[in-house]
Amino acid sequence: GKKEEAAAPAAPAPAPAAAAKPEPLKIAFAYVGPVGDGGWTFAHDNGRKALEAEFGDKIKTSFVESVPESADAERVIRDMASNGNKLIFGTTFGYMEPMLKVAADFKDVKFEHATGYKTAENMRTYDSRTYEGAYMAGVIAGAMTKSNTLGVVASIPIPEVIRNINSFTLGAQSVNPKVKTKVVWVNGWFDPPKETEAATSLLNGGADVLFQNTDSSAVLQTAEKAGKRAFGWDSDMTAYGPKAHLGSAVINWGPYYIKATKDALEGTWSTGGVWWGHKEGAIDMVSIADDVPAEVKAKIDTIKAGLKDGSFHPWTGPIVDQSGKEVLAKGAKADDAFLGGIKFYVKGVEGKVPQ
Amino acid sequence: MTNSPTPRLQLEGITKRYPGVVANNGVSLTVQPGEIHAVLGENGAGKSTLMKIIYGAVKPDEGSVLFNGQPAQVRNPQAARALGISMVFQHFSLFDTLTVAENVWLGLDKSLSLAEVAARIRAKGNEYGLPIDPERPVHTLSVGEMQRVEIIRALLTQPQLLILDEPTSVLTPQAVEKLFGTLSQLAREGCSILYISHKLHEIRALCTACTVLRGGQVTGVCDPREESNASLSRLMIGAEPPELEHRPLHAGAPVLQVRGLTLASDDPFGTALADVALTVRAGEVVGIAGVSGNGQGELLRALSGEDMRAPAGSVQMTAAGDGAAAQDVSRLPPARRRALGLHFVPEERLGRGAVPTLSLAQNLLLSRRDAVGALGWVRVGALKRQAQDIIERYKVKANGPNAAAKSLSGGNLQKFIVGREIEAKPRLLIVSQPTWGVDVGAAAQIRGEMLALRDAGCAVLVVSEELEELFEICDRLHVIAKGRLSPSLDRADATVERIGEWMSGLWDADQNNNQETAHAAA
Amino acid sequence: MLRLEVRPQPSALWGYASPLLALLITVLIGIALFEVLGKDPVRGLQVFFWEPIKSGYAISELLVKATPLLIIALGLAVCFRSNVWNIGAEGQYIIGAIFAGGVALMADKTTGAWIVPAVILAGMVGGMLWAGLTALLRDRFNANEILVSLMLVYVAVQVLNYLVYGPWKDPGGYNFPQTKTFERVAQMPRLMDGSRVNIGLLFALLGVAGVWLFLFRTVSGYAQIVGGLAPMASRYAGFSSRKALWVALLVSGGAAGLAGAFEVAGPIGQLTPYVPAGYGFAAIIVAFVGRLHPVGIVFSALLMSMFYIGGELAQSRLGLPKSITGVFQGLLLFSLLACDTLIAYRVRWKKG
Amino acid sequence: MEPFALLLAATLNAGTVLAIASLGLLINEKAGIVNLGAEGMMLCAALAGFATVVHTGSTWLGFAAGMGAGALLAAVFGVLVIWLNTNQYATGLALSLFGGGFSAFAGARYVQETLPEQVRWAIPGLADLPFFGAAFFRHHPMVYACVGIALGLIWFLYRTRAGLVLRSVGESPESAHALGYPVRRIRLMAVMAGGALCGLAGAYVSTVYTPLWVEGMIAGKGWIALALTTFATWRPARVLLGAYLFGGVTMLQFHLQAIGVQVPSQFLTMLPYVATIVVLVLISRNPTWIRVNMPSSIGKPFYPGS
Ligand SMILES: Nc1ncnc2c1ncn2[C@@H]1O[C@H](COP(=O)(O)OP(=O)(O)OP(=O)(O)O)[C@@H](O)[C@H]1O
Ligand SMILES: Nc1ncnc2c1ncn2[C@@H]1O[C@H](COP(=O)(O)OP(=O)(O)OP(=O)(O)O)[C@@H](O)[C@H]1O
Ligand SMILES: [Mg+2]
Ligand SMILES: [Mg+2]
Repeated sequence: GKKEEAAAPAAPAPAPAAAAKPEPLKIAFAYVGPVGDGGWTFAHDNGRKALEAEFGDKIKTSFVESVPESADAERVIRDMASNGNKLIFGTTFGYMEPMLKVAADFKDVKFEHATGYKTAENMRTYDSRTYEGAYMAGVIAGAMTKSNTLGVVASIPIPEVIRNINSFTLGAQSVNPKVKTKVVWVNGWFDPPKETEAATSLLNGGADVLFQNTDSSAVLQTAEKAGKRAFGWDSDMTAYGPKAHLGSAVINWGPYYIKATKDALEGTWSTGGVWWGHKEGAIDMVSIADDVPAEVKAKIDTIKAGLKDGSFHPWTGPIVDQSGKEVLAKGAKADDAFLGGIKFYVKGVEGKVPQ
Repeated sequence: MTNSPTPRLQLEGITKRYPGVVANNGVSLTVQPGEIHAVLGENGAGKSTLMKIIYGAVKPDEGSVLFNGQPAQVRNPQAARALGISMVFQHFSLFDTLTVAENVWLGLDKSLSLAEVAARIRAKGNEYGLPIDPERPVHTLSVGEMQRVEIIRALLTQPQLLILDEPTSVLTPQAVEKLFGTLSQLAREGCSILYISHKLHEIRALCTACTVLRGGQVTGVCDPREESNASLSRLMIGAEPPELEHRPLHAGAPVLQVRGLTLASDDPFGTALADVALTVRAGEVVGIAGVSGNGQGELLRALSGEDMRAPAGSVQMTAAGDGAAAQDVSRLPPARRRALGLHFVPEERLGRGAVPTLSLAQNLLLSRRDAVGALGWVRVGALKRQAQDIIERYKVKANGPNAAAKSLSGGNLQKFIVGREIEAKPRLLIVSQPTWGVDVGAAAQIRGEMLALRDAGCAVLVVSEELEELFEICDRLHVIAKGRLSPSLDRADATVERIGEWMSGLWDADQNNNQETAHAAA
Repeated sequence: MLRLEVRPQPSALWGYASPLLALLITVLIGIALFEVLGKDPVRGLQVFFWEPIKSGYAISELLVKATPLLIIALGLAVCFRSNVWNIGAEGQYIIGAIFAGGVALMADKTTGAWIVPAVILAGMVGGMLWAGLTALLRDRFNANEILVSLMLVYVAVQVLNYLVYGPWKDPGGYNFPQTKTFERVAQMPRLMDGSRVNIGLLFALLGVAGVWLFLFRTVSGYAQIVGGLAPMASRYAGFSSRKALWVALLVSGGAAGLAGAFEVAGPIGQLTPYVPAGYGFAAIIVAFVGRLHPVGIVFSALLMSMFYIGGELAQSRLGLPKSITGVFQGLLLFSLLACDTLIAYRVRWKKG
Repeated sequence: MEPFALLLAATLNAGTVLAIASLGLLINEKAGIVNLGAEGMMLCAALAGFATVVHTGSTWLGFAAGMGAGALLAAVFGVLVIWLNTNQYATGLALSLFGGGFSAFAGARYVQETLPEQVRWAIPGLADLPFFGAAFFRHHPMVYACVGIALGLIWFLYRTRAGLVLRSVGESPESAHALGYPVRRIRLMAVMAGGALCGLAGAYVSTVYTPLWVEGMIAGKGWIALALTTFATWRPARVLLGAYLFGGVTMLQFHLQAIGVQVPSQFLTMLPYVATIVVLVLISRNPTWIRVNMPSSIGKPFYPGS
């Protein structure tokens, strides 16, 4: 029950008319990639920009990009804390240990760590339910495929990515039980030529709708060139492949950043962890292609509504894994612990989970 | 000098300065049509520099060039060739992996096709008795054949002036004869020839005019046919070379014994050694004559230990005094051979005998371990003192032991290297080309040191391409040809003609004849 | 027209002045760049050259960053001086880190202090093995060491990935790709409280002295240098070129592995896919800027770290992009290489 | 059959980038210069090409801009290496570093840009052939141009006098200088030509292969291209072959995954690099082969007049 207190997204904060203009709240972001990666870090930086638009001169943001998840991270974060930043966002899993260490030394600074699982008195975690976007993409893909073969260009075999592959497949199967999913791992988040090559090999293998969990638009563009279909990921990628584009599963960090900042400004900040999805405005499926049949679009709308009011959960049993074993009984809804520990492929995904 | 035609080439006041040297200082020179004009001078006198200026490869600082009476601005070799000037370089300008035809093509400016070039090479070769297969890659050629390529390349440009820079240093005496024939034929056809050499007898045999250079300046113009060796020598070095002191031979026990040394070359383009046999005794100087590229490099590497692939037992050394057992060193590394008393002066000074950028003191460490303590610790002070000693004893002109090797002139560096090896008190000293590029004074000093070493009981082996040098210092001679080594010949029995014949590998017939005469006499 | 003229002797003065001139040129270009970007150049220079040393803590962080660079570059100096072109120190660093990490993972609460030398040794052995592979292929098959060592970097990255995504993954780590954090006892002891500088720095400084003595005071070091400067002279002297190759690669690989050990069992404290941080490549520049001289490398490692930290600070203080660090490093190396010409050449004005 | 045809097509496409860059580096090396800066040149060229297409809409102008950028950087490298006699390896590394940093720096504003829609190429008539059509006749013109470049280079190097001069400069710059060839100018031209081809390859990556700009997008292809020249013992035809082979191995790793080969994907990712090492070893074992084909002066400085 840690996600009950979802704030209304994008509600403009009533500016408290202060007589003396207070010092702006200094907020710092540590990014793992360059803001120009067009993917993960780009999406976080969009969140930061939304934050600036929201609070104007009440806050002052800064960021350091391409901070390696190595010994450097601790120095950068420590420097942020000692330079008067009172709210610090670390946007990748690898900053967990460094942030914990710095948090211990700067009790008056609030630390926000993306995708991790360790917290402290002044450090909490946040993440987004990317699998909801993957599921919706799957629904569209299942309806649009002619070959009944889908392809996923997968980045790195961590649970989140495996969960997304499964969710994509479950979504597709919900409209087309014959669908199979092929997976190719590129072992990296960001390597456009390699993503191109991986996508090409999936297309050659008979897949006609592609999906990716990597951060560039290369997969979409490859589909565009080959006259096949694909999705955008992280941000709206319509422009990269107007003809191939079926829809974009976007992550929107803005709402959470706004909420966290509000907590800090208003003194309501407390530790914990949140996992935001479509309900909170963090995840969406946008720019669905015109040629997607109306009933599919309607189904997406139903799913969105269900996600909003909590009546729908993509991981609702019965769900069986590749070996045919039932992992989720009929009618059961997966809880967050279950979702966090997915190490198997559901039936319909080809190949083996790496390790 | 009356009513002479327009000179083919006239140089006026040519000056060329390099940092630290004036290579040419106000040089003037006149070459008539059809004349074979010698430019004589000892090493470093500035001969090559002057020729490169004529050929446009080097720009003079001052002076003018008239060609056929017209002022000529020779900007580059192409311009020179267009004027009708061709050059055969002292150091060949050939490309190993290309074919003969391609090499020649690169030296021609006309837009011929490769096939036409090949045809012309054949034609020219036949015309002047220089046959060569245009399709062969250059690395498969012998040194003499390479020079043939250079000459044909020069001839194909139809030169009015042909420059040959020390062409004979790579030829057997017989080949020299042939070359002279070719050159005379050319001269008769009206081509002027500039012939560079420091070999007096050659010049007196071939040339009709001569300009002598010393220290970059002209010290005389003469007709060499009317001069004596002594008078030319005086013009060339300002004095006659000092006489060496020869003591009678007291050869002791063999120090180096080579038997059945057969070895493929470690260089894909090199010469294999075939059944080489050689003995060097304490207290004698043994020389090896031969045209370069006939296996000298391979033999020396096998002896010095730079090449350790010699068949077991093929190279033996007697380390201690008389009567000691011979030790097989054919597979020992250089350092172990040095420990047994074998020291070696290679022909390349910079880059092999010494590291160009390191100081003289540091260069001592290449072959000496006197200043090295336990665990390979280098005592820098001792090293510097040692270098200073050599500099003083051998009168090396250098800026102290910290001077970089490359800052020394060739002769001084050679003195330092020879000094370094002699100071190691070797039992066997092997020296390759002891006086290449060294001035006369230094050469005499180096030869003197080698003879002193012999008199002190050291075995000395000298490899040289200069027959005069070998005749001067050796007690016995061998000739190397195509990787085979001739039997030994006492100096008394060696003549230029005989050695020349042997240089083509023809010693077996000669030997048989000799034996027969010996039998007949008995 | 400007002409270059060979000096009879390399200029000792320019040997020292050239790095300074190169730095000056880089700074001037930097100032111009700041102007173009509309940033205050004084502030910019301050961020790069003053902030990284303005406090004890800042200096300690500078040292943390400089230590791996210094250690790797020392090894590379020996290697490059031997004319062996090991471009793959990054790979050797990674394998060193893996070996060290493997040993560190064996420690538990009861393990004694012996684990620290074991971790260090393992790192060194790992780096040596990886570099030894390059040496072996060069020695036996004459395979170009530049290309082999470089390709092995990519292989090492995948070996690391395989381990942290697979067999070595922390069972309690929610399936994230990382090993468990090393036990306290298996981590490198720090030199003082409040800073992250660990005993790696002492090793680095010992390394400076050691490499200097080795190169300039021992016959083995001399053999390496001669092998690099004049292979024929080296053969003449009887120094084995094979030995030089192996020594060069093992020393540089060992150093890189050592750096990997200090880093992974020091500031990082666990194996993650992000162990490769580019130190192996940066150290090549450090070695060159330091003129392949151990003392010079100390300065260049510090300078390079200042660029790195300055680059981070320039982002948070001035809003400049990270890539400016790479631009500066490239510029510095370019200008140093160009300025070094002045050591061997004199610039002369000549007509014509 | 069809999947195999597509694999072939993908292989040709992936090999093209490598082949163009590698042929460029081959020109350098034939003239005796090794340029380790390929990666940096390709990155800057990728940006230049991409930006040009964004502003002009013409892929061809993009290629030209890429070639220009490559040649310009190569010229800087060339002046340092050829006239100032700096160490080739160090200078090349500096170029790689600088090119990476500079392209990221200058390219920040292009990260979200997209290119106009691409024409799909097919050779009329041939493109519809079964198997062959899919494998060989539905490629971007650059794929064929690449073969053309290789053939042209073979003709140039081994059939023309200019090519012979270029080779002679790499074989023995001293001799070429003595014969009056402007060695340094020829080398600079070769380096710039090489840079231009690397630039073309870079621009092809960012405008056609993966039409987008992000920093570091060349992702090591420059280094592979460098390895390919040795791999091919400096023969253009073998470069082409090697590039396709490498492209094939790259594609193969994904195909192996897709058909469910039970090997950790990290090992498949290693495959191209391991393959490169293996082939390097096989080729380098024969010293005469290397000696006859390798430009003798490669990597060595040349001082005219010494
Ligand atoms: N490129 C150069 N740079 C500096 N000094 C040079 C250069 N070329 C020649 N010299 C110097 O100029 C002088 C004359 O050299 P040159 O080669 O003309 O002599 P040479 O008479 O041909 O000698 P040799 O008989 O050895 O061929 C020598 O002292 C030489 O060291
Ligand atoms: N490139 C350099 N950068 C910084 N310092 C240097 C550099 N070169 C030399 N030094 C300094 O010079 C000292 C001596 O170094 P080195 O051994 O190279 O000099 P040397 O003149 O050869 O001395 P010695 O004759 O005693 O060997 C070093 O300890 C160092 O302080
Ligand atoms: Mg000469
Ligand atoms: Mg010293």
